[in-house]
Amino acid sequence: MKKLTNKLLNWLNAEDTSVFDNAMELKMQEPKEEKEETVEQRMRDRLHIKDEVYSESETKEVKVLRIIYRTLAIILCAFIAYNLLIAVSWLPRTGEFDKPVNNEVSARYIEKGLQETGAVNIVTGMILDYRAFDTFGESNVLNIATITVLILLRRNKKKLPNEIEEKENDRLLEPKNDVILQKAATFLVPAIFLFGIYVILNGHLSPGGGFSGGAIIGAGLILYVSAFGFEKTEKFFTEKTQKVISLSALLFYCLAKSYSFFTGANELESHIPLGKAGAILSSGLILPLNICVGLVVAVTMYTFYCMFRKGEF
Amino acid sequence: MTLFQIILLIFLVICAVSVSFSKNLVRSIMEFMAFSLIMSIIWLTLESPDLGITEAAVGAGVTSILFFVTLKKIHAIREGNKNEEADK
Amino acid sequence: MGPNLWANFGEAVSMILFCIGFANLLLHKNLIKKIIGLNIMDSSIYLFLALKGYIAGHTVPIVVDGVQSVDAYINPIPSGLVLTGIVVSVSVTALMLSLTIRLYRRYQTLDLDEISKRLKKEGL
Amino acid sequence: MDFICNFPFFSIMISMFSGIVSAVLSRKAAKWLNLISIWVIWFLSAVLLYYIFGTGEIIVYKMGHFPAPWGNEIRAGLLEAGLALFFCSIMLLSMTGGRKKLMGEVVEEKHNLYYILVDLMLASLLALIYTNDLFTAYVFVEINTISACGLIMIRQNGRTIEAAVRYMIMSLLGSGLLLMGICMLYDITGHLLMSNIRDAVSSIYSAGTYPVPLTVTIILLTCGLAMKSALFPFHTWVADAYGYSTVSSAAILSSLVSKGYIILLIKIIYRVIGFEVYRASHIIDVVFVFGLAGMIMGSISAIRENDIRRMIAYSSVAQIGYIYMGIGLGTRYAMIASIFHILSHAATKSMLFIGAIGLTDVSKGSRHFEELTGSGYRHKIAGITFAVGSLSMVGIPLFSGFISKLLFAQAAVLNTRKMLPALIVLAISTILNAIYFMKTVIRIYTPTEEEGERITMKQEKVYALTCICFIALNIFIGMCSQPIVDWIGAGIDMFA
Repeated sequence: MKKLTNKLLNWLNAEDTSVFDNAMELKMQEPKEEKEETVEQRMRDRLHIKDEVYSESETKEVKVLRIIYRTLAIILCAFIAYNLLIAVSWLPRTGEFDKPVNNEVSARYIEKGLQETGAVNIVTGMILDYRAFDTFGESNVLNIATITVLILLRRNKKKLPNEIEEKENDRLLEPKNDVILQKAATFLVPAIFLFGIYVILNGHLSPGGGFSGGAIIGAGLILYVSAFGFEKTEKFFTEKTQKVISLSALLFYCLAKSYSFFTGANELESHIPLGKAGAILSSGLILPLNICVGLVVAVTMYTFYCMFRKGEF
Repeated sequence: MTLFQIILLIFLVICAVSVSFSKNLVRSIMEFMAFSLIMSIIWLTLESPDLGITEAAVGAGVTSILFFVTLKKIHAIREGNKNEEADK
Repeated sequence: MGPNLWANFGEAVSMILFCIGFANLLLHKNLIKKIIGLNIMDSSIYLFLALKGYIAGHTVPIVVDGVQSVDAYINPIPSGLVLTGIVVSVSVTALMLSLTIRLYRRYQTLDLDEISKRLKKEGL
Repeated sequence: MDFICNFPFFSIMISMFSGIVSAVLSRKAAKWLNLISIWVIWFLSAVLLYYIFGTGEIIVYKMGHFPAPWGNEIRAGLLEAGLALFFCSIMLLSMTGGRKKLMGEVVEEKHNLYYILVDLMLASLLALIYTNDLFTAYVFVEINTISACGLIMIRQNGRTIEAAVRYMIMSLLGSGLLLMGICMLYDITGHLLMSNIRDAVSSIYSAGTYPVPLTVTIILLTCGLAMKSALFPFHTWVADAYGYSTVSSAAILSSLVSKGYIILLIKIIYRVIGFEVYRASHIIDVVFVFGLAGMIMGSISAIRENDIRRMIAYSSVAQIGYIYMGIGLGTRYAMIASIFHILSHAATKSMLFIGAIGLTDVSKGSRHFEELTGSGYRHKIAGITFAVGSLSMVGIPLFSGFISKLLFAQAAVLNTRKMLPALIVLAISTILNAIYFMKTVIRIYTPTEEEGERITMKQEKVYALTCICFIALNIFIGMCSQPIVDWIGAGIDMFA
């Protein structure tokens, strides 16, 4: 037995190749003999066939096939639309109160939302407290989208041999230092930032919240870049800034929500005061979470823009 | 459903169809922007201002900007507005 | 056809928009148009969802003057779901657009059929 | 509540946490964090499985301070805990098996991004397994889709980017349909939590209030998830995506990502729609027919292929067809067979990918069959791994594939109406499987005079260890099939 395992191990390690090789009954394959001409002919045929089959010029059959495909696609869409319309026609009537959607779930959100979450805006209270796991997943969607965009578009520090270098100047077709844009941006950008911050901080009191406010700030940053160029923004926004902001915001989000989930599930006291409803500093974790979400969204939007424009920050 | 909402919804369909039929990429993105904007107004009329703000900032704002930057990168916007051949 | 087609006019429009987006996706060769089609599809679903929460005569779900009655506010759940969905769709759009840019840099075209033809030719 | 009840929540949060932190870590640190977090989750899932076996009760865990219909909820039964354990094992083996290849194929400064993708992928898979809320499932399906796209295009050449585009278009269409189905279901039931939806659906079904919307909803949900899991007519992206991405990605994608969606579909069938309601709708016959078509067409495409990795990719289209055929049979026994096939296929397919990469390494990097001749002698452990995988796929006794085919055949016999087509297609598909897998095995064990590069076990210890683990896992599933089948049956009963 031991001998056999030793043999097997030897064979696996390719140290002694003769153990089982001779025992095999498979026949040694003879090298295929072929004249050079036939080989060349075969290669030529192969290329030729590919050219024939996949030629760029549209043959008649391709056109017919395309027409058939288009008609089939249109018929399919019409069929789906017809079925969906039938389904819609059987659904409960829009705008009426008496239907399955308005049940005890939404009733509790409306009736007790203010007391249980401390948020005046019931929607914010719902997405950041009652259904916070969804929202956490959603900020991770943003995170992972940023990462995929970084993978695709960030320039490598070391050039790969087969990488096509983009030689064009990015601002070639734009007027440089456009006076109208710059003057307008001088007024608009602070106003946009202020509005974005207002929307984020008042997320639990008025319409808006982290997502909309973050997107507004991101749009403001993009306007600033288009007016003044990347030289200005590189001073305060680098790769490190992006990493630090999104890491700290997401980490805080993750830890805060883990704490809240853990205490909630184990019936522990959460020790987070809800504050007086209607004040800025109220509603427990919702305000810091809104700030985190806003930061993540703003940084993500700006990162998308930078990556699309030049592949680095 | 008020008349105003119905008109907006019909506009929405018109925008969506014209995106499909326009020959020019820049124009279709403009139409998509209009689509988003009308959508955000519809959401305002449906008493959901949260959605209206978000769609106006994200859909009509940032998404359209990203589309335009992409068009620039794929040379669909050229100097002198020679867009006709850009839509291959 | 059921009885509620006219009452559900908004939903019907959103379904038609869904199918327009779907047709855009199937019929157009250009990748940018396909992405716009995807966006239209997503938006139409969100419109459908938002209409589900609407109740005629009720107001925005923001507590005013301490009124906390079900008869005063619309259903807040669909708004929250749509808020989540919009952010998902913008991230997906950004990803698709960056894929488009890379594809263009590599093949100088946006037509998926042409790209697969060229791939077959290269025999990679 | 015992402390162990926190484990499902911990395992989701640990992988999320490591995904977030990896962004600032160096390559090595990210690698170790990834490895450690998968091990920790593996351990947690194992303890959880043992605990649930002991108590025999479902763990319902509320996420936050609010009880079920108001807050989120996650739920762990026998099947969920076991699947989490199994998915972790496959993930671990795929990562270790393909690590060396990853070094060569991915730019070094983007390595930590790869580990983020894997971490978040694991988190989303776990969340899909454990969640009890339909909208949460949608959000995590999106995370899963985006990270799968990242895994495809992390190795950047023209092929993978084209494959990623095709994958994204197909699966975004699928998520659109899925979301539409969820919205309609929400409209007619008024709930998003799975248990409440099922109660509402059964009352709707017996009262006959919304028959048309309910049918359309079932069609939308099934179509969306079938599209995402590459059922036959929607499989065009599979060959490029599995064939050209880096090998760990291919193994993870083929064995876990598409399976995650199928698990979600099974959860929807049992926990949302209700098995009886689902069986009464005619969509089940359509699923059955497409499953049969997939079994045949996938195998035919695989036979015509000249590239080993594309061949394996097409074979997985055929195997997905098997799973949908089992769902389409519409009995409890067939469902057990489907879930068993999910396990056995996940174990076998990742093993084939890992084995194939070793074979191509010793054949000048070429994946065409001409150059692969005799590679089984040049890289023995890879050859054995590939051969075992092929035998299992063909359905030789002792290996896992045999048991799943047996279960499918038994399930088909029990269903009188669909017995004949199912059995005939099963036989044809097995023969086709045998043709292309045996062809490949004979090819790699045909001796040649040509002396190529040889790789021994001592040169690649980690790889060899991974291969041995894969073989052991496969034989374990094949030999201990009865306990596994019992476990799946108990898990399905816990679903209800």
